[in-house]
Amino acid sequence: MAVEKFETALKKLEDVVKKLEGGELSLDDSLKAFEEGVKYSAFCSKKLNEAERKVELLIKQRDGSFTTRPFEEEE
Amino acid sequence: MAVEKFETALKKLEDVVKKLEGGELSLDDSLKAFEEGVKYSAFCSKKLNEAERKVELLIKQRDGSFTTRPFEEEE
Amino acid sequence: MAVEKFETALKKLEDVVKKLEGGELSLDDSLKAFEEGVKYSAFCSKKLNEAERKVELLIKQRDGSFTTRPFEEEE
Amino acid sequence: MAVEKFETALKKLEDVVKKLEGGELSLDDSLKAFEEGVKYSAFCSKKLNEAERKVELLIKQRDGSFTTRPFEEEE
Amino acid sequence: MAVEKFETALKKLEDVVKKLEGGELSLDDSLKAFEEGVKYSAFCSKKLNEAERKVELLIKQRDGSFTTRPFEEEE
Amino acid sequence: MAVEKFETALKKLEDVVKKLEGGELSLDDSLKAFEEGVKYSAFCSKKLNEAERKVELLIKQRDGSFTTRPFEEEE
Amino acid sequence: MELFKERRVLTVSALTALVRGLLEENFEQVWVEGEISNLACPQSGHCYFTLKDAGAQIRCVMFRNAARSIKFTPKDGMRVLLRGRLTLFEPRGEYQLVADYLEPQGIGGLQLAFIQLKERLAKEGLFSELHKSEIPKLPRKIGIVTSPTGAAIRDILTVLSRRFANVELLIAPVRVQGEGAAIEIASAIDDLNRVGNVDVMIVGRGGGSLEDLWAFNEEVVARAIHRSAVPIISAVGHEIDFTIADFVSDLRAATPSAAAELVVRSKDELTAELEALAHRLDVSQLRRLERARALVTALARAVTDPSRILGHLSQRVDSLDARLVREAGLILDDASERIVTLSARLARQSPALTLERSAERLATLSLRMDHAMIRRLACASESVGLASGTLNAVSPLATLSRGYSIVRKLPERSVVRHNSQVAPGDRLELRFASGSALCTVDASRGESESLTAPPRSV
Repeated sequence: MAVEKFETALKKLEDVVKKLEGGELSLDDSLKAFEEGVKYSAFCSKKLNEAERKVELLIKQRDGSFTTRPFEEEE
Repeated sequence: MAVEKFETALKKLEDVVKKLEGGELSLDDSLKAFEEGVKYSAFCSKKLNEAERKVELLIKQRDGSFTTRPFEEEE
Repeated sequence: MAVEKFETALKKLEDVVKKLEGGELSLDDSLKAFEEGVKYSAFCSKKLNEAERKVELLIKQRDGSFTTRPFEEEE
Repeated sequence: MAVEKFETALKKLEDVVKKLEGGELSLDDSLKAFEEGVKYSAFCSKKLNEAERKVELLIKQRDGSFTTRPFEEEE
Repeated sequence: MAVEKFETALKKLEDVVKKLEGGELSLDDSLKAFEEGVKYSAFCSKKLNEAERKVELLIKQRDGSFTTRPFEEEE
Repeated sequence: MAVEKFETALKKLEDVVKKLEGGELSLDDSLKAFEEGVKYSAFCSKKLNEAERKVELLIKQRDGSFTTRPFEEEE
Repeated sequence: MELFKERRVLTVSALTALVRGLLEENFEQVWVEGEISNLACPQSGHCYFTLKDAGAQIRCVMFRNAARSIKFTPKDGMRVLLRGRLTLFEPRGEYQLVADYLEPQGIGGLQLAFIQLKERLAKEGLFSELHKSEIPKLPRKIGIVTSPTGAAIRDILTVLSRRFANVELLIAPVRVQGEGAAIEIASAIDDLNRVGNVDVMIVGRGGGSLEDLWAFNEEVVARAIHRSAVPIISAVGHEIDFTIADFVSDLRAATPSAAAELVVRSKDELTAELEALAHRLDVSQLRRLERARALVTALARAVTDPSRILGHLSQRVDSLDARLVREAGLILDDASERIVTLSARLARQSPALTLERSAERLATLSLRMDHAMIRRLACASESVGLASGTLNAVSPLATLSRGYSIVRKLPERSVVRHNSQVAPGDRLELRFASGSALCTVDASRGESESLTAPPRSV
């Protein structure tokens, strides 16, 4: 799942929630669903955290020091 | 019975109990039924214990440290 | 009689007792009947004892160590 | 008379006694009758003794040790 | 007179006694009758003794040792 | 992007903003777009602030080549 | 006018304002030829005069700025060409011309040449909008084709420094009037294209007479402008001075100052725009993250912990297990009870009792048998004893013991009752009460005394 996309994981999380809410699962399946749900929600949270950190960082960098680090060097 | 599912075992346990309660079994058959019932009951208990442990672990993981253990490594 | 079932033996014991209680037997026959009755009664007692021991054992096993001896290995 | 039954023997003994008591027999006949009667009486006694011993044994067996000597081995 | 029956002998003895008591016999005849009577009397006594001995023996045998000499072997 | 023109960058920034506001991007894509947007905005900012004030005269040499020299307003 | 066909009452002011609007709208810029009269130039710097011809006259005003721009001094009776707009001086209800340009009459040759060139180039398409390129919003380097000493460069530098300090200017110095000026301007445009590395170019000069501006009406300049890959803003003279260069350039500015303004839009404006975009950028991304966060949080909350289900199941298993164990106990108890009951009944049927009764009966029978037999023997014995006793009692041996003997003749052993039955020599046997004797007859005698037996008593 390393290369999983956020949206895919979110979709899967949603599917898991639907399955769980459907209530028709066997013990094993609901355990698996729970496990998956936990994984997907953790993954999504992690991705969001990363995204938030990145956005924050980018905003800080942009607002802070345009001059110290020329933009072009990153290209 | 290694791959027995919990629900199947529970159903079988229930059947065994009903058969025993029906009172139509011979002593030998009711002994066999009891033995089976004990096995199913133990199996169900074991499965439930495992499931509980797993759920606990998952909840701990989820609540605790999404960040310390990256999700991807488990894949 | 080794493969005699408990119920069959119990039934035979009952028949023997009824025959004896009918009082129409000759000495030889009543002796034989009594002998049979004693055998059946002993057999039933033995079967019952075995059954009780087995039930006790199963309960002890179940209560004791679900975890040390996985259920599946017995299969 | 080996296969004589106890009841038959007892009956015959009774007949002998009645004949003897009737006093109509010649000496020889009554001697013969007596001889027969003695035999019947002895036979009955023997049968009774045997029966008593057997009953004692059975009761002892039943009350004592069902377990030490499995029932099936006697078959 | 070897096969003479006890009762016949006793009857003859009694007849002899009656003839002798009738007194009609010559000395010689009465002597003869007497001699006969003595014979009959002796025969009867002998028979009686034999019978008594036999009865004693049978009773002794019966009461004594039913077990040592099984009844059936005499058959 | 070193030679990117201010207008192009501003236009691209505007495009990025519109794409983001359209809300159809995946998280990753929106992050990428945001990153780009930040770069464009930083670039524009830099461009707005960067250029030094320089006034020069283009001098045509006698051999047809050109040089420049600072322009003094007093000239 | 159509507007007033219906009866519509207006105030004087309203009507006047309406008329003023019509005038100003329709006569925004007019060229008028006439003779100046009643000229008055008071201290304020504004000029007031009347323009007339043979048939009419118009009041004219030239405000201070415009008046300052004209290079000659107007005098009454001077024939002039005037450019201006019509307006209405409301307090007096008079219409008047506000002149912004004034030139003396009599330059007709240049004017004709200008018109002719303009028509030709227009026909060629040099003025087409298709050829005009966009002026960069933030030019990094601006080329300026003008006189390094003219008013134009000073005005441009003034505006640029006020609007936007940070820009590079490359001035291609040219003469802007006089002989050869047009050639210089044209080659400077080419030079800047070649070596200037500029983003935009301003080509122009300050205001002047038509003659002064003439270089910008020459074809060589028009062609150079048209050729230029770098966008060009023409900035020649003042607002009223239209040149060929103005028509062919990508953008026309009325003055060099205006050109500078156009080239560099307000930095504040750009900054504001940029900031607005950056803000929108941030906001849209942050909102997106917020939305995603809310969704994830809601979904994560919806991933229900199965512990409750597990609890239910556990309870169910426990309950079943309890029933299982109880049932096993009941089954065993039931079986046990049945066995105990049957065993007890069996025990009551033990043959021991029967045996005892049988033994008793047997003993009785044996005893009766013995008794019967013994009685039988005793009876026989009695009979034998009685008969034997009686026999003894009647035994003939008693007679013999009284002395009688019985004689028998041998060998036939016939009893001898008469002497005649014997002869000497016969052998006789004598029987006594006890024992006997053998004798031989010696003699036989007959008839001796016979014995008669006495009568028998009872």
